[in-house]
Amino acid sequence: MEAIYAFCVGVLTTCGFFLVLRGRTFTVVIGLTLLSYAVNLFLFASGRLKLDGAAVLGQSAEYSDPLPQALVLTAIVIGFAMTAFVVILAMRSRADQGNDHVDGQIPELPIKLGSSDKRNG
Amino acid sequence: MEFWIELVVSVLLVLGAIFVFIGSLGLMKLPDFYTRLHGPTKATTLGMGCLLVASMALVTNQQGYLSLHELLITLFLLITAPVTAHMLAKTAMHHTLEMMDKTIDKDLSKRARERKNP
Amino acid sequence: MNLLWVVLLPLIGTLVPLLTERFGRNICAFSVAILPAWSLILVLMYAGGIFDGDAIRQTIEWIPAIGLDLSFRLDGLSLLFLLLILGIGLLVILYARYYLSSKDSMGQFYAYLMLFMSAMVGIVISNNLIQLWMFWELTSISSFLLISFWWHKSEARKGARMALTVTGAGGLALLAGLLLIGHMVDSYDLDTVLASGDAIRADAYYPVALILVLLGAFTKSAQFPFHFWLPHAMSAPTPVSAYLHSATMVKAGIFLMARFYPALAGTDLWFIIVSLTGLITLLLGAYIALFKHDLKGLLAYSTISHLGLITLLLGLNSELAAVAAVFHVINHAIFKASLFMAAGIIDHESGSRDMRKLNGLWKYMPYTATLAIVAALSMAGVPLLNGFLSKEMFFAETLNQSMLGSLSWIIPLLATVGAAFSVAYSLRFIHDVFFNGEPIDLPKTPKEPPRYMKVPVEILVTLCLLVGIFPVYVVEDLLHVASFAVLSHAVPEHNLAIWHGFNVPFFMSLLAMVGGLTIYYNRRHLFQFQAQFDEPDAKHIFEGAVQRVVSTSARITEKLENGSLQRYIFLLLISTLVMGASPLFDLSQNTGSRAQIPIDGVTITGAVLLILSAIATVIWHRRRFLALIFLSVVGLVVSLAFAQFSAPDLALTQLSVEIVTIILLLLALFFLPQNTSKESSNRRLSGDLFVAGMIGCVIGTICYAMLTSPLNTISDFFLANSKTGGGGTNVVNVILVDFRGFDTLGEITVLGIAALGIFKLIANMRIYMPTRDDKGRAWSNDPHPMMFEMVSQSLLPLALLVSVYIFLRGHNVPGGGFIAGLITAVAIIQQYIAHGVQWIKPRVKIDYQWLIAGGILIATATGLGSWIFDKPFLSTWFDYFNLPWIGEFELASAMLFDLGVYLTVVGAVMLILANLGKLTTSERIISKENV
Amino acid sequence: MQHLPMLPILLPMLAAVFMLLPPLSTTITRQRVFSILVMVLLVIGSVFLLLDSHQQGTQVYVLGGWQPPFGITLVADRLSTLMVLLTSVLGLCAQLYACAGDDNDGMYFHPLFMFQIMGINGAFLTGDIFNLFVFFEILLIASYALLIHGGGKQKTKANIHYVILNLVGSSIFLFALGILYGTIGSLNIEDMASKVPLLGEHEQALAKAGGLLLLVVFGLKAALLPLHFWLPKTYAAASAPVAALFAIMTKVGVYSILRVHTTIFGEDAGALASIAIPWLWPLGWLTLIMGAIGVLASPSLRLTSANLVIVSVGTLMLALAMEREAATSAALYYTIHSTLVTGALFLIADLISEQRGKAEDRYVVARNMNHAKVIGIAFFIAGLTVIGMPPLSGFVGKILILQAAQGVVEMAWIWPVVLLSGLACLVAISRAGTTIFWRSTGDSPDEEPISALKLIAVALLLCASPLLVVFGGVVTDYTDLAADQLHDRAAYIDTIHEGGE
Amino acid sequence: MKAKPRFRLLPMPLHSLLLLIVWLLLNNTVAPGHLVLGAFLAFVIPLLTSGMQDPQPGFHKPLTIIRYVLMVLGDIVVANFEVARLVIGSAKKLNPAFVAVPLDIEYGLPITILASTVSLTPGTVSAEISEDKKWLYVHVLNLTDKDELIELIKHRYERPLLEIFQC
Amino acid sequence: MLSIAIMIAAILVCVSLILNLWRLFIGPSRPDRILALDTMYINSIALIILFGVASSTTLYFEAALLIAMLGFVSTAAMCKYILRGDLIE
Ligand code: NA
Ligand code: NA
Repeated sequence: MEAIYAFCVGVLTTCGFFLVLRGRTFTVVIGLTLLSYAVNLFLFASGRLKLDGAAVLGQSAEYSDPLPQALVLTAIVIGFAMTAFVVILAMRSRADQGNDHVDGQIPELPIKLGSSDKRNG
Repeated sequence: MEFWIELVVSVLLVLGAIFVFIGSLGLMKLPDFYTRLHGPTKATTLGMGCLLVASMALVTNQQGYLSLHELLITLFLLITAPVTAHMLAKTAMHHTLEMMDKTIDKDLSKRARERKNP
Repeated sequence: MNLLWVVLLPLIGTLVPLLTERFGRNICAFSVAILPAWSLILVLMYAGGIFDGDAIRQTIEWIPAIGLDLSFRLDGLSLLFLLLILGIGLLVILYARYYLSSKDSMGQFYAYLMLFMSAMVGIVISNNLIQLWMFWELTSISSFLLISFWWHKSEARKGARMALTVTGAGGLALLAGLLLIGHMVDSYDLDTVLASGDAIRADAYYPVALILVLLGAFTKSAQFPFHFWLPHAMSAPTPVSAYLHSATMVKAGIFLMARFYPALAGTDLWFIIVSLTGLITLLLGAYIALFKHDLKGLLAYSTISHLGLITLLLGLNSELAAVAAVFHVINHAIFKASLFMAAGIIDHESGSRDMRKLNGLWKYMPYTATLAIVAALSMAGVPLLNGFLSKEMFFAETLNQSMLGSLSWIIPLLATVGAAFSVAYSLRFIHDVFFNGEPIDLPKTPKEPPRYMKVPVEILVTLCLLVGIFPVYVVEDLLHVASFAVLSHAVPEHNLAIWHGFNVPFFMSLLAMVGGLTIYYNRRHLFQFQAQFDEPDAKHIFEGAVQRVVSTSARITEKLENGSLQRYIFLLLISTLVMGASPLFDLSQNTGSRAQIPIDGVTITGAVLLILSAIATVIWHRRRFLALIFLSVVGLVVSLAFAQFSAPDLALTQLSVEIVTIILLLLALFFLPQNTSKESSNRRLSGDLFVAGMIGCVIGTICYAMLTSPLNTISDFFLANSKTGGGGTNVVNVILVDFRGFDTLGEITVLGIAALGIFKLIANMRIYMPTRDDKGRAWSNDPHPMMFEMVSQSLLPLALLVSVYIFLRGHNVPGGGFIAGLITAVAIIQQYIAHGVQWIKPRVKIDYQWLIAGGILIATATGLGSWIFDKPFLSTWFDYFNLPWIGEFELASAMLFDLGVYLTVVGAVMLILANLGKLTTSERIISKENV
Repeated sequence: MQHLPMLPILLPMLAAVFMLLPPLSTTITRQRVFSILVMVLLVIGSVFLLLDSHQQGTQVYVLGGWQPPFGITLVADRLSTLMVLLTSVLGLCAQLYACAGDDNDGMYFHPLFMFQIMGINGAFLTGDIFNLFVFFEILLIASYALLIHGGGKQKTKANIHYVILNLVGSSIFLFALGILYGTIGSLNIEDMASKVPLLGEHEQALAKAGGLLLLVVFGLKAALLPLHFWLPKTYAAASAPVAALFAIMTKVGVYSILRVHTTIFGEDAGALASIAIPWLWPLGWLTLIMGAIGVLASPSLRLTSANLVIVSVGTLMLALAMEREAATSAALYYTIHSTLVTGALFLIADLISEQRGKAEDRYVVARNMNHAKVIGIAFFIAGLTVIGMPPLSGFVGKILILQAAQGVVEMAWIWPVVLLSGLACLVAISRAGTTIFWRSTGDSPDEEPISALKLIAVALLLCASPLLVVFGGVVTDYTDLAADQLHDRAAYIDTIHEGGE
Repeated sequence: MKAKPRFRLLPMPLHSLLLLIVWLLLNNTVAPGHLVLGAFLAFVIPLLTSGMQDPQPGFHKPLTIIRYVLMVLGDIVVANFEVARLVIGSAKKLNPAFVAVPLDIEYGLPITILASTVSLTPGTVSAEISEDKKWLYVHVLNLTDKDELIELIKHRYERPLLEIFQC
Repeated sequence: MLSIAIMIAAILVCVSLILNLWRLFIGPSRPDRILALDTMYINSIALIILFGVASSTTLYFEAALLIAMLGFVSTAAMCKYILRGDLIE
């Protein structure tokens, strides 16, 4: 089980970082969201995995480590706040710069830009 | 616990699961969106119903008090499923998804799309 | 602490002119003179003691950490320099009063001058290395201000910058050198340093220290190859040139060498560096001086040459030479200052300094001419003038040394050549300016200057004569104590007689005279010869060099800091990869000793869902709506995972946050491109994928290693005390509201701030709103589907009820304020989506901003409540009550805290989403931002 | 008094909250008066806190009464209280400057500003590593919001970079925390410090990864090469008071490295002793050089100031890398000095740019300025200070660091770069000054004269420079003690335990 | 029909009752404490949310309501087996259709309830409601006789709703 | 017997989830994908119920309830997005 769990965390991390490296704000935001999933799972894992061990007194035979859960809760909330901010910031930069590239202008590229982009970007 | 309770619970569980499965199966194999729409919106309601009743029975039997709160989930599903279906149907018509050729009165969907009378 | 006053008085004097300027030039000049005069008197009061051969020392502790004390030492050398600095300083003050025009801000000028004066005084009476360096740098700064006094002239700015840069660089070298020395002798006290010369010379770092210190000295004293800044400093007002660039500042380097003579001199290295540098400077300066058409230019280069001479003397490692050096310091200061002043008068009265135009001024200003000629002759080293005496000693010393072995004769030879040239340019100064026909189109007809403008020159020239004729009575004692201070032991026998008989030095002088005359007579050929090579303009070279440095660094910065976020993130990830991976090589095997959980089908299914959806999100990231759908699948699975691994609270939170996030992203996506085309080259994609993948591997490995290794944490405490100490059975919740309530307080603060920031962002946003979807379809004509409206509004009460339920139970079973808050928020947002803003507006009259503030306030107040009971912040309270018929129930301060959380969450989420929604409506926020 | 350590966090927080509620939320004037009042109180409080911890020894505040390592503790030792005081002073000046009108260019300036202060102070005071993360997020989110204050393309663009980079940074922070908790099993810095030496081999490797990842995070905050590229444009884009306040932000990163890597991974952390040092040497060195190059390259005073921040970071990193009391003490002194002066420079740059029309603060010929003399003097003082010329504070810091390096093997590396960077600053600043103040088109200024408040703010910041020299003895004594306290890990652990009991 | 709520304090009595029941369900108890709390919430929440409710025709004939609910539940069960059969069977045999059902009831809530019922019961999904609320468009999974279906909907579901809402 | 029933049920639900995912992948239309997602929400409720039954705990009831409540909102929101682009107007 641990192996699968770790593997999933790895995949999420990879996907997250890959998207964060892209050039469009919204994609980066999606990447950050994926990344925060990875982070939360990872942080949660620091208390190790346990089945049927909810840290509610009297509800389980033995309890999982409650502290990482509390930390992850905090992390989730903060992560949400940050995502919210960066999304709106992305909109703002689209509004100010006229495109949604992280650098404020679409760099000259070998590949032609898509039609959708000419219209909306 | 008594055998018959376990029996009932088991049957309900399997039955519910089967319905849930059929819903997803319908979503999988039915030919066009409109027909697919029927699967989940319906099968799920009963499927979930069975599962929840099973759970109720079991909890009641184990905890010793009458546990009915699973009904709430069913209630929510009953209230929301039709709206979901309705909204999805609207989107489908908005995108004018093609439907099975043998569908009767296809063009009604065009009227419906504009929310006009037939 | 009188020595302190010697520095302090001029320093205070800096303020005087600024205050007295308005009372007219005379009063201003006079008031300025008072303080330095006073401090001069103080010095003279000490002089007696000094002549008796003792040195006064006074120390106040200041910053022991860097070995910096206010520490003063007044000995012969200091005395000599003090007399020069303060004495000539006073003359310059008087001179400047007439020199400065009414346009110039006299107050400013005098202020800078006084600042410089105090800095110089500070240098010469410092008894602490750091303090000495401090004043040293102060002279660089004040000279910068003085040179750039006419800052509207480009050459003044450039000259000042050049001087500052060169001397500043030298200052840094000096600092390094002094620190090294201080480290060697483990003290920054000058006495200690001078006392331990042998130790220093023996130290391994001696060469480094020596070179660094000499760099400081040479830059300041314009020694080759650092001489180039001095001529450009001539764009300063002439009083400045007279004071800084002949009498005092350029002597600071000389002073430094003299000061450290006991500690640093006496080695071959010292000889090689110092004497050769001096020699080259001497020749170069003398040679170039001859060709300068600008009066001040000529004087500047002659100054360079004479400084070279003094340096050479100091380099000869003979005590008599040192004495000669000191002597020449005095003489040069006197005649060069007077010459500069004379030049200034000429400039002032004739409006030009070009010797090709200035001719035959004898007729116009005979008196000034006489003074200037006397001074010039002294510069040439003519007998009966002070210049002659030190020149003689100099020649004698060049003969005494035998450093270069069989080649030692070169030095006297070259010395003579140099002397010849100085005779030549002195002659030129005299003849070209005062005789040699009629002046050529001068701006104004020359005349004698105002009476008092001549006084300083008169005084100095008189000194030239007095010293020249009665050396023994005038300077003997001073020279003796000064030399004593330099050598720090008995001064060798020397004779300041005017006439030593027909000896080699005398013939050398004679030779120099004759040579000088011949050179000047045949100057035409020389000028032609010189005309072949255009002499390099240091200003252009220097400015060019600076420009090159600047442009190069600009290029480097642009190359690296190219403003591409992707690059910056890439670097960040690389660093992460390196830092995260490097320790893993020490990891013998990944699997720890902890027992693992067997795999089951459900988990595998979940994993498959998770991985496939994550990958799908990546694959379709350019089709954004699709990516969003897959993203929500990932979120769903993650929360299921939390549920499976015994974290119900996490599952609930993740779920609700998930939904809110999706709604948020949908709201935003409307304003952004729906799809974008491929923008990154495959090379880049694969590169990014590689790095991301590597980090994924590292994180995964660490995660696995962590999961499989046993751990005992502090958590048992929480499990043990949750009920008894926190009054709740849901340990996670108790941690959130009690054990680590402070985190939660911070967390909701973050949420609140984010909401405010987002509000700030949304305010006045003008953004493109698509009128058709990405396939070009017009939008549906049904903004608010009726069924959805109906169901939404009937679900609202239910949703609120559920959130109350979730809220109340949180302390003992999964739930709590945060989740409840999100449920409420979603329920309200659902109304917005279903009914639209116009419908909501009259129905919901809550100011979400107040909700946020109120929430945080309640939570904080709960924490503060514990102060009443003299408990630390956030100490919680709870108790069980038993009401008849209703039964037992619990009340806990944690619930109030949780209420704060609830309100903040509702407020924040609503402030964000509602205003984001309003963006497309008439209700959009308009603030004065960017207006 | 026992609650004093809470003050630097609670006071700004409550102030912010109250400014979101009527009656304060309604008018800017009320907010101005109120917030200045609060900042003054904060400065006074910080002074008291500093004196307390200086005289009565480290103050440990046990939140919720839950003993360490279980609960969260605030640790007010010499170092943290010093940083808090520094923040308050800088904050007050920035606040004053803003109140002259910049605060009105957008919404919520004062609440956000207060939250920012709260976050910074919290980061300095907390003794719990996860709580440190929380306060990092507070100060970050506040800075995101403040950065766009005033609006405009440049700000948005800079903010995008700043925010995204820091979000990635926060993720890495959490990864690191996960690793550390997953191996050490505790969050209280002191407790972690005492447990680190006892780790098994398997855990050691992991914990090391955690520690190094933290270095990346703090390096990003501190703008350590190669993670510094975001800084210049970001700081240059920020509105003046914000930029001035940001001068302390990089120091938060430096502080965290100091705290975490001298306490948890300090000299006596067994196998994990000083894991960061091998990296700090070259990186700090290169940072200093890059900063100097940046200073030379900068076309405007704002950018120069921003690059000066990087120079200071590089210098500090070198000092940290030396890992000895003398160096740390030097670093602390240098921190005070550089923070205040760079803050002042950002304000001066703003004064200049609002006077010179289109030319703004760029090094080009432009029309004359109102108050050219006053601004000129201010610039002169600030310039000398950053160059490190006596008699202003720069030279003391420089000498302290040079002396600290004496006897260290790397001296041959440190001395040249420290001295040459000084020379680079000299060249750049002198060019800047002569161009801005002495090369003018001669046109007379048309802007209305500068408000006194702004000048006062700048003056306040600048008088720190001479004061730091005049009272250099006192200050260096304090920093020495603070450094000793920091390096004496055993004592730290004990105090927390006592604080606990 | 802008029927003002009949009681100011208890704007939505039925809702309140429902809320009380739901509360007890949620907490799985009829303990007096929860009865009180539930009653309190059932009283407060409607007060808070009454503003968020468009006025709707009131309910009548409680017995009819109950009968209707039970009938629908029954039909749902049947519907599911029906659909299950169709889904499992081959898609060839399906003959889907769009049907427009004329409506006699007016007002949002009743129509919504009808549409939902239709969606929940055999083989049909309410796809759309005409703008004038006179027509309900239904997609049928497997249509046998169009008029029969319309008749079914109108008699079996619409009439009782008409009774309940008396419109 | 119960455990076997649970196992069968679990398998069925898991398979359903996979089927949903498949539909999510092949689409073809956006409504199809949204429908698949919605079904996924409901199936995961089923999964959670089974989970509760298997580990005989009621701790996960709220999770199920939440999915039922919120899943609906997100589905509706997505539909609204496709219909009008603008969620709140
Ligand atoms: Na909207
Ligand atoms: Na139906």
